[in-house]
Amino acid sequence: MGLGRMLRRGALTLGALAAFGFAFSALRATPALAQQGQPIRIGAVLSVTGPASFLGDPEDKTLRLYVNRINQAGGINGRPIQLIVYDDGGDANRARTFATRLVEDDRVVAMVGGTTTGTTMAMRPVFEDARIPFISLAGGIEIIDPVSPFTFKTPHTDRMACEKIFADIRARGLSRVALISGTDGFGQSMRAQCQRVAQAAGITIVADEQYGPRDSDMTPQLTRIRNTQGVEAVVNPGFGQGPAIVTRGYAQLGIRLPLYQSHGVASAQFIELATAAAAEGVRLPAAALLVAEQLPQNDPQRQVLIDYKTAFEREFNQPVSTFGGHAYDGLMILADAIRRANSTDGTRLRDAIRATRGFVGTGGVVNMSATDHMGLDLSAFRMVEIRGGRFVLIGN
Amino acid sequence: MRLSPRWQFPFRARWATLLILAAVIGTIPWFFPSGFYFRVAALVWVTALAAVGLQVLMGQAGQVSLGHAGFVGIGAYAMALGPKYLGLDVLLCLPLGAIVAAAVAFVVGRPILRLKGHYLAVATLGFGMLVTMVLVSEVGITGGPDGIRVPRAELFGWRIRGGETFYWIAGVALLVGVWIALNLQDSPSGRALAALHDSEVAARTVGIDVAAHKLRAFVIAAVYGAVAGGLLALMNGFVTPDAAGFLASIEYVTMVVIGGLASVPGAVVGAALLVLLPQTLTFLHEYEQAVLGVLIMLFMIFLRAGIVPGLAALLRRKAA
Amino acid sequence: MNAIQPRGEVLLRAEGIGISFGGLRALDGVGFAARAGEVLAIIGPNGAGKTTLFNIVSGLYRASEGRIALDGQDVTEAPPHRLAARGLSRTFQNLQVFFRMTALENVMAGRHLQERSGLFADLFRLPAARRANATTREAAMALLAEVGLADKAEQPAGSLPYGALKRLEIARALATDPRVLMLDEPAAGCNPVETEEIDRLIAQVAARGVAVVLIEHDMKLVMRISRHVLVLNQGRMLAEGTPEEVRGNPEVIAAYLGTHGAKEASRATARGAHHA
Amino acid sequence: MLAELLQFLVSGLTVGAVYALVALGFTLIYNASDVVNFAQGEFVMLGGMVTVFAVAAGIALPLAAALAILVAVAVGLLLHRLAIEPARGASAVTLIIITIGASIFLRGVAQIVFDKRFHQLPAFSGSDPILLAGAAILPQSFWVLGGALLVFLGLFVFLEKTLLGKAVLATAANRLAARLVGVDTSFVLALSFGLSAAIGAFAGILITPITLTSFDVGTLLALKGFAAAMLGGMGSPLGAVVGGLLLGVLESFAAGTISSAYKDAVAFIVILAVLFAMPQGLFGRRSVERV
Repeated sequence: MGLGRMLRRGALTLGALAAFGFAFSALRATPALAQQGQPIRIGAVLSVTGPASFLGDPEDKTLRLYVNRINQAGGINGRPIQLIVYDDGGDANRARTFATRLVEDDRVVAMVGGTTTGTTMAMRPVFEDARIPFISLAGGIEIIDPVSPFTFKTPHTDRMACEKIFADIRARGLSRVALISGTDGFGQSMRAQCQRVAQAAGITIVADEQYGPRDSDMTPQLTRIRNTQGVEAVVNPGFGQGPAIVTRGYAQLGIRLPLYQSHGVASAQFIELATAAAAEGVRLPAAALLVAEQLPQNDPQRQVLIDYKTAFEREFNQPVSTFGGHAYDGLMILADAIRRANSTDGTRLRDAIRATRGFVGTGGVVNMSATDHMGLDLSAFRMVEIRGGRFVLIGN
Repeated sequence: MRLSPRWQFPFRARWATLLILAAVIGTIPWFFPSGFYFRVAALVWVTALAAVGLQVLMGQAGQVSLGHAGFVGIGAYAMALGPKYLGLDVLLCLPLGAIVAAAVAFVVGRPILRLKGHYLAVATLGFGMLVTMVLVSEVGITGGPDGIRVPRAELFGWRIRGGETFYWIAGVALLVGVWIALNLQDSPSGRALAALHDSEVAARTVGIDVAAHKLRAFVIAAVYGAVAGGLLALMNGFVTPDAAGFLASIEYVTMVVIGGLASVPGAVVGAALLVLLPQTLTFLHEYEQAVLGVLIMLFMIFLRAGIVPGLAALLRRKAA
Repeated sequence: MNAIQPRGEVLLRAEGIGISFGGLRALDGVGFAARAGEVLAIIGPNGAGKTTLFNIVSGLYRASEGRIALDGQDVTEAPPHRLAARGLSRTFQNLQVFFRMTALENVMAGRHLQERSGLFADLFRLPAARRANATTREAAMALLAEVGLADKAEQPAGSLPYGALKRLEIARALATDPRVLMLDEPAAGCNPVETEEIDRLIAQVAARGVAVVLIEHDMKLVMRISRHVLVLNQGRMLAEGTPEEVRGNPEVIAAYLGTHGAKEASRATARGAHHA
Repeated sequence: MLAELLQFLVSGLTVGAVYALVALGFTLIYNASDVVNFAQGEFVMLGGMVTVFAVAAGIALPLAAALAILVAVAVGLLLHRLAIEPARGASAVTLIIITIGASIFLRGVAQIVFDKRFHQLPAFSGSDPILLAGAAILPQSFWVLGGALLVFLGLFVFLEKTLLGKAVLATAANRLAARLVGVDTSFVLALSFGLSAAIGAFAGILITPITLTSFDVGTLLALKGFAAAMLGGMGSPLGAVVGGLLLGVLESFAAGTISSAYKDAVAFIVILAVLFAMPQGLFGRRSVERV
């Protein structure tokens, strides 16, 4: 055991760790500049890949599209926006790291993002500690209830979706409901909310089935529901391809009960995946984006929705989803607040966002306050039914 | 199959490794331009701690585990559930999580470790999936897929928070973890593990209780994982079932193999690589995944025994 | 060999051992007794069941019939590591060396049973673990010296030549301080000089009062060092006795000449005769 | 009741047939190299995605399917040539990590070349369910089951009746011996990569009309296929088939009768129970430790 060997080992370990150090210094690539007319840095941590990419991808596309548009139109108060997007792959731990990076390293003035409730909740303390406004794009009610000073969200909550669906079921004179939920965050969170509000809405939940977000066949669960006595309607909290497979299985088994999907499938793509035949008659609560053209001419949202829809579909050649719409709303609320505050100071920006009144977005008309960091009410949700392969607005 | 020699740590080289690691942990903060770097580095140390545990099981004892993240998850959720349901101080939950993980490993390990190779891999995979499934499905208790909050720790009235504090906590934890793993490697128990790794038959005939020693390694790995998971939860103030997921388990295995299965510091280097790569590759945007995949393949093709032993062999050849 | 030398006590006794593999009767009614200070050789043509017998006696396989007693106590069902703790140790025909370790570490691993330090001490490098390391290293070095591998101590086992590995396995087996040592073809593949060394080593070990059981094809070695010889053929005992008795047994000669082992046997007999 | 059980059975067999095809892909490569190819699921993804995009580009379905299989085979051969062959002689675990890298790489490329959305294919012969003893069965299920059967039979004939197939079997039984009798084991390995890719892609094409597809469908299928291969006994083609079908049926019955939230858990517990009783799986080679 010579000294030479020991030194070699030492040198080797040192070398490996030096490489590690280099990797660190490579991280410093983003220079922190502070000049006149400097861009306004806005951060976004989105689940562009991974299990929630179905949501994160259109959010990413929308943010990039509209930041470009704002910049081409001269920016905000004469300053361009610099958008910094990180992909967390749906992982909360990674999201947390990127959030820290946005705050500490990129020094963003605000954040629009957080695709899932899980990533949002993991990132929230970072922005709260740094006193930087954080507009989340996730549905979970716990994001804003109770209110945290710097955290906002644009989508409707899953509790609202449950209430909307249950109200529609009651209006049909039905009350006994079967749930079939995805085991992803979206599905589980909405399932819990539905169970919570069921009683108040006069609904009894008589069956509670689940499926994995990647499962390829839900007929066993649906068979079970079919064989459960007294089921009058079926509700499917979930997003991604799962609800499409549930809808297909529903048709395959010839179940005749009303089927409700959630706002998690609010995209024309759902009909394509589930096939128009199987999806016929399926109802879901959704933002008005899906039925923009069917809105009356005097609806305040109509023009905003048609503009967003046209812009997105022309740019990316794929159908819009309400998820991209959430990102649009978040970005626009923020831009509006920066304009009004004429400042990028965290607290003043927060106050400006809180003061948002009558903002017309894709999700509805937003009225924020110190106690309501979402600013939407149930009227922002429209009940739509799929008829002949199209979403049709049904009277509320 | 080609065998790479066991990475031995005679007395002085062992201390050299620890010294270098301590020096790195102690000095790199001087070069950090912002608080974010403390966060990433702390993440590297914590992840490395979990990887070192897996190195004990896979590298030293030669037993594959595709469920290591399951123990990380147990440790992490102990930090959230202990305070919430048992009213315990969150810091007390760190050892508690380790004890629970050790107990689970002890019970589960007994039957599972009778399996070998790929069969063991699939059994541990099943264990990891079971843990994730419970975390995901028991929404009422665990918060489900959206995760659960972890209270902030207080020590004598001082709130433990901030990237810098966690950097030092994680760094010291890793140093202790590496010290223990190196101790083990150069001890009677470590030799027993290395022996059963090479030839179970021969190990048994020299009196090594193979089943008992495998179980010990499994429990040790579980404790490492749980402590790392606990620290991670404390750092994040939040846990989701991803921490226990299959992909996380695969990542730990990749770290240990890419750094060098036979080497304790290899696990640290592997963890550093896999935590830092996604951070350095963000400029590639959508090409990030593809490049990450190519890099993993290249590392394994050109440094088959892993980075640390592979570079050691290169240096040796240069020197000769 | 001195025929009137008093015989040692029986340390290992196997009786009526039988085992089948997929309907094939590999061993049937085989038994032997190994005595302290004596070398018992088990010979027979390839496929006679010698290694299977070793595997059963050392606890790797479970016999379907028969009993094994070690030191007068029944150990028929005991796993290998328990047998090792009771003083039975062995080597392998197809090397089972710890290839990733150095030669020294191989032998140190063999000292496992003599090490008295708990897992806790090992993890935190308490004095008990450090003491164990030091004493084990010392004992292992002595054993390496005994088999003539002291200069190879720090070499990875994987880089050692075949003959050295054979001796390394013997050193590792000796490291357990066995009372019964079972060697499966210790001289196979070794050159004459190495064979000589192994020969000397076995005699030395036996002289310490260890019961040595040996499988060997090298008849010269067998005739020279064994006190007692057991001949197996097709899973059955063909003959038993002193080397001289066995060599003269016509059945043994027939078995050897009639089967694959013919060449070896004739060569061995010729050599044996010459030697005698 | 009977209708219900039949429903579960058909549902399970359909999903199980896909697991079986993935497991078969694992088995082929494992036999030739001891490598568990974690990129196996990506072949399934390629089969589905290439077909979807080819059909969308106006290519007829049969042609699109053939194209998809060709693409997958090309990718499989490239994977072997560029990543496995250069690392020849490395330990099995090193090779496995290489395949994990390959799987990440293929997924990363797929999300750029294709997109990150879900896609569907129209069912080959309509989607009106066939009623059989009260169970509603999709015509596509018959395509999947028939296709799987075809693959099993084809593979059986190939392995048992052709010289090349025998070379593959010989390599599986003993690589060194096969090389000594003149089998080009490197060629056999390339062949098994190509064949695995083809089988995977074929499975992807058959199943897409039922399960939909996207760039990341491979991970879960690889995991399930791996479990199925282990249940059947690694290295045994028959085991892969039985293991796959069994896993599918287990999941389906667990979801339909025990608990849909824990159906995967039930399946895994059964696998563990089988392995404890038979540590080499159902049809694995039971080897006595030779020393």
